[in-house]
Amino acid sequence: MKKMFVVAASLLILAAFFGVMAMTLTFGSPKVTDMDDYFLRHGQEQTGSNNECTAVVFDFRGFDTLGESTVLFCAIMGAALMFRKMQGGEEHEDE
Amino acid sequence: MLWNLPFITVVVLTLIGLATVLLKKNIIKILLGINILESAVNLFLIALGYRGGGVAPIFTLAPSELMVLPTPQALVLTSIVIGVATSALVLSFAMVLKKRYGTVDINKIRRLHG
Amino acid sequence: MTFADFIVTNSPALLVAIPLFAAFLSPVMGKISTTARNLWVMGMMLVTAAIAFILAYRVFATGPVLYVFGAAAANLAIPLDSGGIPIRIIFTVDAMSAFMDIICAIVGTSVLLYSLSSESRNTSLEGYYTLFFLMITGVFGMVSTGDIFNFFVFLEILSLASAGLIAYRIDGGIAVEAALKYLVLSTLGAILVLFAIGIYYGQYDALNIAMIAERMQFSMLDKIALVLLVAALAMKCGAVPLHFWTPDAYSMAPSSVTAFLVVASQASLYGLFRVVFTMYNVTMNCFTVGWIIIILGVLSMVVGVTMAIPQKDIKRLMAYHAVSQTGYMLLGVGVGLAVLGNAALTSAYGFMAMEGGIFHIFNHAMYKGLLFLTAGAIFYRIGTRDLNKMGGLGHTMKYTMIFFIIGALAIAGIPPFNGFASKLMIYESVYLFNPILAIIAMVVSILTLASFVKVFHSVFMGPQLPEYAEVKEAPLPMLIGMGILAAIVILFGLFPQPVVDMLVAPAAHALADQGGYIASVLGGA
Amino acid sequence: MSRIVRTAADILYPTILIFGLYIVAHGHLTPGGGFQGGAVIATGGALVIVAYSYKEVTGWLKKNVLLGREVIGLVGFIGVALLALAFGQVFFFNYLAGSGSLFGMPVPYGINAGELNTAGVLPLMNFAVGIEIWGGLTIVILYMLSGLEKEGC
Repeated sequence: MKKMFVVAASLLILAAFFGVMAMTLTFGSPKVTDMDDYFLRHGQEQTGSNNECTAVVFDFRGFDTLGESTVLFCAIMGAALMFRKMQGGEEHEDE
Repeated sequence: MLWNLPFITVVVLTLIGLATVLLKKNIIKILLGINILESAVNLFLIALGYRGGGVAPIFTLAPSELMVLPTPQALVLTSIVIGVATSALVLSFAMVLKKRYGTVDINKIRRLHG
Repeated sequence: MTFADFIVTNSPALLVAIPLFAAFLSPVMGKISTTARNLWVMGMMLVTAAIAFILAYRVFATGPVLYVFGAAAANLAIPLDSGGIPIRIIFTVDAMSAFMDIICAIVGTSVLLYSLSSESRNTSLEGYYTLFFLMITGVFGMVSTGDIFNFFVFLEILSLASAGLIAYRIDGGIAVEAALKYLVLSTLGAILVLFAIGIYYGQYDALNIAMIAERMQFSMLDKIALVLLVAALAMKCGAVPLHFWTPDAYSMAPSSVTAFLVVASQASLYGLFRVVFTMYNVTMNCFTVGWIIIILGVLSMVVGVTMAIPQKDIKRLMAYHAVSQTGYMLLGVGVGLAVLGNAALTSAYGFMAMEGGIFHIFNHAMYKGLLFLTAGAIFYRIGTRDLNKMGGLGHTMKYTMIFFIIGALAIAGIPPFNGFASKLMIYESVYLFNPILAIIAMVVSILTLASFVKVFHSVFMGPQLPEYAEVKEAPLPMLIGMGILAAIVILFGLFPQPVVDMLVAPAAHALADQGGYIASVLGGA
Repeated sequence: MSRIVRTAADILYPTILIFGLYIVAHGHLTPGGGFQGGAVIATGGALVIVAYSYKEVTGWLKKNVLLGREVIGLVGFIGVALLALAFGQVFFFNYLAGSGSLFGMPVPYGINAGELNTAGVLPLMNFAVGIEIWGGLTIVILYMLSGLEKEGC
């Protein structure tokens, strides 16, 4: 059970890490909010969208959203490759 | 400290997820561990953006002008879709492995040794 | 505005948009005809490479290039009414990013040309090309972006596309197993990166790298974030404690993909350097972090080369050498980081070490790509990767043999090939820092040479084996693909000094100059 | 599945479709958007696949059509963003907001009742993403089922 021990030790270290994280941050009152206040104040006039989340998702951070759709596309093309019909002459090396 | 409960939940979820990933041998269970970890990080992000008493950042008939931060919600949306994509690919791999080896236990399918 | 102006202004956006567009339409082109698909992917790759070179030229001529997605003007990083904070996603292409863009463009073009014939026997090639273009997008995005969440998104694109391609030849499940290992580890790494992003966001309410660097206080949380990022990115670039995915993934992927996976690992290496140099720089204890990176590098060098020597599988052997060579880059740049706070030592040997490490990134991408492509050509003709089953191929595959010699001599650091140029810089500067490290590096180099002599002997030398009497030379597109890389290996080996002056030194200075990076985004300073 | 389940799926599928399209179309006014709406529609597809068998479903959920939907969605998304370059603007610039044309009505600031014809390119991108997710999530299920089908387990 050496592996169990290693895993337990690393989990304890991580618990300490994240424990510090949980204690340092305060829930409900973020310290700095200047970027988000900008979105709330100017998002409506700049994008014309009432839903500020959509304004952030598709306008201010629209490029991320393109990347995110692309990630899904990657997964779908990967799944398509996995379930394709293989034919005889394909490269393989099963020894 | 009760007011930090969301962050403490994040810690607990992270540890559960990591323990699942590291200790379980079944690919599906490993994937579940990854999904728990993803939930933890999503909860972390969304909890960072909460402002006490705030409403969702949508102006359509909003009950108040005090709103929570919109950026974490966008980040979590992205992160959720990425999580779905990862799960789909891992499950496809698991299905192919099940078809070729007849098992999804990583100890039994280990033919690579690195 | 003329067309040329248009291209130059929008080059950072087009750099990502064009491969994405090519990837989205590749399945449609595959439905039309094979020729249309091949023309489409090759044409789009050439356009992408041209744009990467235009952008790199612009960066090296005029300094960092900004591109603000969705703003009123492309270089309006800070909106006038925002009170001095960047709010949108910004591409910040400085000399280091442009340097990586050039690597990706060169390797991408030659690998795509190579795969036109090397993969032609397989099915679902439109899926292959789609994922290949998505990998290129991922690398370009990772090295060009100036926004840490955007970096995470491109990291995920790169991971998923690579995993799909590693499993491409299903191969009775072994390739899928390697891909699963890679994907699970990448996802864990990505989750760690996302935790770090959350920590930065929670403290500074910023996602832009320059803004985080400006507000960096190096609190306890920042230390945790640094540990998470270094662990995740060191795993993704294949440094030693977490290198075990590298040989599996590199050996089971198709060879053309493996050659590009080298660049993909280096994009993670770039991310690691960007984090320690641009986001933290001298606010943290550079000496300690530098030594951590040096130790990772030395471990990678030694473990990689010792694991490589007994391997029987040619691509596994090369994959362990890739781990070992990654160690050189970490060593060079780590030495640069360890002396960063000290101006005298930095100008004495710190910059030289960094230039050596960064130059080695370029050289490694070229010669390791070349070696994997030759391994792929051998596999294409004889259908095995087992060194014991090969022999006497020098009689029939003469060009492949020449390319293999070039790559092998370059990786062992023999003049006049490019590996020598960068390794010499690393030896000289590291010797001034700590002689023992330089000696270890030289010993590893000698072991690398020994290992490749053995491979060369068992693959190409000896009498012609009867079962390989019918073997022909690799097809022309594969030879051209290898030839491009071999020409660059020789060219950069013969004339290293102009390359170092023109490309490498600006990249190293851009990486070390945190103030310049912040000023290019936030202005002033 | 039994006749009851099939009839229920037949009735629910158009309802889910319309509800998903509503979520997509109102993405810039109410909670929701392209991803959420597309996922809702894909749930409808999954319901039909569960209620009927794979062989019956492939008759009217064709993989090529779904892949085409996926590609159309993605190309539409990047195309809307690239169109800004054609207008001499920056990639992803919101060139329709407040322009007075399609989706370009000026918005009253602050809390308001909402107007569908606002937000510029955001609804267009919502629709593109909605179509993409609709095709994408359904086709993943179909691919996995086809993997099971070949094996016969």
